[in-house]
Amino acid sequence: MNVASNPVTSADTGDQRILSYAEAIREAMALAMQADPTVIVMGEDIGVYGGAFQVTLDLIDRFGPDRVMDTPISELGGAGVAVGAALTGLKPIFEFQFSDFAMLAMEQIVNQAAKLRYMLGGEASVPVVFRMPSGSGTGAAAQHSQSIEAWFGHVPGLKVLQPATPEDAKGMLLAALADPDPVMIFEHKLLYKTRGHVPEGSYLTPIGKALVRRSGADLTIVAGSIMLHRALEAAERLAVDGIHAEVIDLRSIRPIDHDTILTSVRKTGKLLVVYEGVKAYGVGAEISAMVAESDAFDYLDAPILRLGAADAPVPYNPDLERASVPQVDTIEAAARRLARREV
Amino acid sequence: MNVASNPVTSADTGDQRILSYAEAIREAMALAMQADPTVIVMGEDIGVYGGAFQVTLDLIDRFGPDRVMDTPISELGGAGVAVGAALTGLKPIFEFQFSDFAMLAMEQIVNQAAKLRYMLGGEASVPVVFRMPSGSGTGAAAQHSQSIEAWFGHVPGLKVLQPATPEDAKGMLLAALADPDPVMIFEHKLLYKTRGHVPEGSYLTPIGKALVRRSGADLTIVAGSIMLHRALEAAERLAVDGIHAEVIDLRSIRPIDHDTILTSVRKTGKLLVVYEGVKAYGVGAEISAMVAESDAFDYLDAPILRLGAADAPVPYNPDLERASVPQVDTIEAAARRLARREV
Amino acid sequence: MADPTTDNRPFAIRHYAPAQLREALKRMYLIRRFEEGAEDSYTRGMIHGTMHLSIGQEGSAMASCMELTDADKITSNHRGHGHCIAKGADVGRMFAEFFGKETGYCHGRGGSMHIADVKTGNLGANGIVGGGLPIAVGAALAAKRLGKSDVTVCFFGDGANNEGAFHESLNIASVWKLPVIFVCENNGYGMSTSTARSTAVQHISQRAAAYAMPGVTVDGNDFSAVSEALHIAIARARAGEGPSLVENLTYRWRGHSKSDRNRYRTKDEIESWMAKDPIARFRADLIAHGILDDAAADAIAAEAVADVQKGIEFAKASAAPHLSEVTRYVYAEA
Amino acid sequence: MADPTTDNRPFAIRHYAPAQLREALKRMYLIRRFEEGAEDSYTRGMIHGTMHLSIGQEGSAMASCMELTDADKITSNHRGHGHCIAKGADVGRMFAEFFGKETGYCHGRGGSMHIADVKTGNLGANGIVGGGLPIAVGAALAAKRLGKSDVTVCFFGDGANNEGAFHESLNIASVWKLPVIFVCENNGYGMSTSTARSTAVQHISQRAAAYAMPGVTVDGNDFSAVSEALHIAIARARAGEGPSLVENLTYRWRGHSKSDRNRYRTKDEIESWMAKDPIARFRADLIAHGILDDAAADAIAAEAVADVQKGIEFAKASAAPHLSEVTRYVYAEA
Ligand SMILES: Cc1ncc(C[n+]2csc(CCOP(=O)(O)OP(=O)(O)O)c2C)c(N)n1
Ligand SMILES: Cc1ncc(C[n+]2csc(CCOP(=O)(O)OP(=O)(O)O)c2C)c(N)n1
Ligand SMILES: [Mg+2]
Ligand SMILES: [Mg+2]
Repeated sequence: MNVASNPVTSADTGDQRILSYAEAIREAMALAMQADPTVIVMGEDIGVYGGAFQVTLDLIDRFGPDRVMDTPISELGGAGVAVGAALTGLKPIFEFQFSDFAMLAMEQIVNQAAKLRYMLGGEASVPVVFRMPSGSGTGAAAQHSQSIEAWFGHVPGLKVLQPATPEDAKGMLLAALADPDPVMIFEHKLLYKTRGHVPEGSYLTPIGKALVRRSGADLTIVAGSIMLHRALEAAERLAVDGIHAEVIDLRSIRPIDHDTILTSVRKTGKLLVVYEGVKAYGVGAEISAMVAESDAFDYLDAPILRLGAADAPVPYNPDLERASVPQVDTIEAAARRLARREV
Repeated sequence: MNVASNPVTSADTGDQRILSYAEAIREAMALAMQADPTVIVMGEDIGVYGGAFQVTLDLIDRFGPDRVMDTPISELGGAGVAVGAALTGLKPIFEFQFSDFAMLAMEQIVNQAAKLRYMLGGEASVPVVFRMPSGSGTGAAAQHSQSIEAWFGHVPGLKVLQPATPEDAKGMLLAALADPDPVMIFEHKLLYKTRGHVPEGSYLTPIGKALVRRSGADLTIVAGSIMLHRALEAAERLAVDGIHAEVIDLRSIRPIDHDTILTSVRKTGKLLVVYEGVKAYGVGAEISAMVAESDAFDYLDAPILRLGAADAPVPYNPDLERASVPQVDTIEAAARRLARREV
Repeated sequence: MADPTTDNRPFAIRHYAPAQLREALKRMYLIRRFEEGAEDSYTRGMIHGTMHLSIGQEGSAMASCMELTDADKITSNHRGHGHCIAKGADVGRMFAEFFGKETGYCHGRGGSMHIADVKTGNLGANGIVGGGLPIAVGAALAAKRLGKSDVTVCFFGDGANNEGAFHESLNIASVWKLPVIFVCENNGYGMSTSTARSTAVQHISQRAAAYAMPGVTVDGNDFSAVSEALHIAIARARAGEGPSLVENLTYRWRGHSKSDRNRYRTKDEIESWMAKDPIARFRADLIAHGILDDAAADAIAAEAVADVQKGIEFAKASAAPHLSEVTRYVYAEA
Repeated sequence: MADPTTDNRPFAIRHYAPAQLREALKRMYLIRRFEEGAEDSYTRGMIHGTMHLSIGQEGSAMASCMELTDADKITSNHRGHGHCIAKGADVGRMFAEFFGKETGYCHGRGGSMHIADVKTGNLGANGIVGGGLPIAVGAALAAKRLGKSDVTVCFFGDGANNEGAFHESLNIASVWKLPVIFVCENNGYGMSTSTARSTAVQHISQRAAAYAMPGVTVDGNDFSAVSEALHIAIARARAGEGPSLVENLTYRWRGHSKSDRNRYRTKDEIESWMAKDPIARFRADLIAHGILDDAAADAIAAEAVADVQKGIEFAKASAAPHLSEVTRYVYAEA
């Protein structure tokens, strides 16, 4: 695979259309709503307010309040309404204002949406999309900064995605809408304003496919969402010292793209997994365990390293907050130790 | 460590006092309530009904309805009341009728109980105990059979335990009550009627300590709760063929006892983790990853195997249900392959 | 339909055609015999897990479904066999489900607690108390957005009325004026906990005012009273005027589930309610109003017995799912 | 306390000693000046994250806390600065918290959204809408079980009243007759969503009937009206008669949070409410009833300015947490 073919950022030049991550998501919603009258958007303050992160800005003007519905502050009820509507002919895109608030709706997401097809023996389908603004770095402290995607990776019946670029943010949302099963998309709040090339029109980013964003032979770094960008920056720095990291954009937490990861690890013999959630029982645990139980185990030249969040709620103080999740420096240092087998 | 010192079952002889797992838990509650007037028990139908699994049977007669409180069917409210009471001087033991229903209370468990001490900078304490009847095997299908303990392993601020024996069931509950922080205890429904030696009086099973239940040099099996018993039975069968498995009772999901597990893996060079939750992103992922990133990595002679539940909700049909989680046969087969390095 | 101003007969007798009433009686017998058959099969070890029988509550289930077509939806709860049959399900496929067979409504994956029949509009029982409420509101939203006049009837128990899901669902349905009818089957207990101990108000219907919707309490064992309450609520929903809450007072004769020891209620109480059997009452009403005679009623009752017998045979003869298909139906097949 | 039957003055004037009333005015100024100071510090980059200012709602916070001792508890919400100061917190430690300092009430871990002062009975603001309601009920349960006469005042917004937690909490509190007062600060909006669009009833207090508790709606900018409503509710709670719901109608002058563009309301509306400033009104009332004169009121206002200035200095001079202590306070220290 080729680095150039998988850019994460684009210059504002020529034929390349540059949008922000938030704009790309909005464009996906608008395209889907134009093409399919059963698509509706629901959530708290997604109408005139435009959503807490302005992602749904102007959709209400374009599609009206019958299709862009402000819900009361009722996450369990709202998500359940989306589930029921999906079960009976609509395709709701449900925005949790912050992914943290999905904790109020675990019942409907996990006991209902994820299981209904199975419990009904395949006789029903729940094509709902949950949008999950996620992550730390905004000074919003412990209840507004979590990265809980690993929980949903543990739930059969769900698909769980994590776009790192505007292009993927759009393509994944369209793919999620095309999917007959419930899909959760973890969007990183700090990425909403990041910009990049976004193709025109409708296209689907394949669900369950990771992507080699940078190739290298010395070690493999698997990272998704904002951690991809930090990992790429760390890889850039390492390259100066002749350490060549292969950086894989995880993209899909459920299902995981075993092949892309294992192929890389067989080549490099070293694996570092970087994720923003709490380290213990996080996304990286599954990636590590998946590799450790595979035939790629025999290619491993070093322990599998994980970098995740500190074992604490996200703190308010900005320096503590920064220290609590992986940053370019810590990724660089870990990768360096791993490359030199100092672990 | 010695096998004989860590028995999981006991004959009904002599000075050994034999209780069921449910009786042991009840005894712990009664002892705590006698010793400490601030201990209360709350939950749905835990009064005259005695709890869905009869664990709280007769407590209401002994301690009255002011201390053994039937809640309305309001998991979020009920759990939150327990949190608030714990914050202000009581020590509530809150029973979720099935651990599945805790999904309705994730907000109070994860956003409040687990984080309050931290968010308040150490100025508050939430000594609440959540009892979580858990697991499959009862024909109760997808919404009454889950094993979601891995989720809580991902949450700093919580402690998460999993007793496999009546002795531990009592000792862990007493330890949880003595702990100033929130503790969740995952009790397996199929274990409630299992019997074993239970010491008299009050004693604390240390939180965060795994236990070698059987020693062996050929491979390490880490398993908790009911899977411990299946693993021990598998080990028994393997021993007939000269394969000696060391079987570790995990006991504590958060914190994990790194030392006991790593010491064993350094000795055996092979690790199989067995758990009832869905395989992906489950408890075994963390154990595997923890070993793979440690110095024990260099002692590994084979991939780290995991046996967890099938990637499906728990099915109703009893044969499917059995097939969906690890059984003695599947554990035996996996251990055999691992011991022979056929993986 | 007769003129209600001059016709003094009960609503149901006036309002429904004799054939419909006879069919309703048939289905009420079918529910009773089905559940007795399930109980018996459970005792014989042909059903595993647990079950929540609605014996004694058949009037509420059947009368609530009188005016629903297959396009109308219901959501049901753990005590859902009656709703399923009332909505039109086949008892053979229900038994097959209870026996864990591939021919069952849920292909053996769901069992009693998830019994559903999507084709007749039953979106499913639910193992989670209150789980069906927001789903019902969602179904009503879909009907409204898709420009259909379908309604959704949402069944739940008195215990469920203390779940947050109840509150959020009724509020959303009211604010958005959705065509959903909330039917609370108040049988006096949520498991062992009486409504007096669990619920701050005496009647669940008193809570309707908190959602600015009509709320009414009726004798849930009085077929006519229930069908009339539903008739009004459904008409309101179809007219786009929004949701209603109907509370049917009834009683379950059996324990909460297979493991109940009935420590929380008296034998006297149970017997007093058994004397108010909704099936016997409906049958007597039909006979009194000349809809059928004793012999015809017996024939209907016998049909139900035969249907149940046939259903059990069908279920027994059906194949179980393949063990290799544990993960089938988790996701859509490609 | 004067005899209410002969004394025509407003409740608060009759009921509280002049010193208490002056202290209340002081604290209301303190809230206003504190929030303005926080706003200013935010603009200067000394506070990060977001903040929810209660400017315009000071009357509700202060009047609701008039009869509470440090042993009584409050739970607060995201718009919680006013509650914290009204309950007796020190603005220096609050600023220190907002600046992320180790001397802050939460040692820099919590920030605005989790501001708390356990010593004065404030169990904390809450980032989760509705998160504090069950906790308040739990605190009331603890007081009752421990045989104390302490009450808990639970602050929340109109938006929170549509959360399931509201329903479950009010029901449990009522069934168990717990000493808790639910104070809904209805400022007309949950973020951008008006109560008319979110809530099926006009007044949140109408929902009290669904929990068989008294419910009352008062002008939340009328200090006396609020304190009287709370006086009644607290007396009821202390007497063991159970919970009450009090709805204070008020308005937030600022946007919902730092990122609000006010697209959902008009300038006129905002200005009409600014004309109803609860502080100016209370001050005028105190002067009218001879509790103080203009000069004394100005002196009080100046004190508040000075306190805020001193608070900011204290916070600035305080040390930040050590980076190595990210995981400190997660668990109790051994
Ligand atoms: C969320 C949740 N909590 C608790 C239970 C356990 N449970 C199953 S049915 C039931 C009682 C429900 O009472 P009610 O709603 O009145 O229905 P009924 O059984 O009386 O028909 C309980 C507590 C559950 N299944 N789901
Ligand atoms: C569970 C949850 N849902 C949504 C939010 C986002 N949010 C924070 S405050 C708020 C509005 C709350 O409105 P209200 O309760 O009326 O309080 P107000 O802000 O008006 O004081 C919202 C939607 C949240 N913090 N928690
Ligand atoms: Mg009931
Ligand atoms: Mg508000």
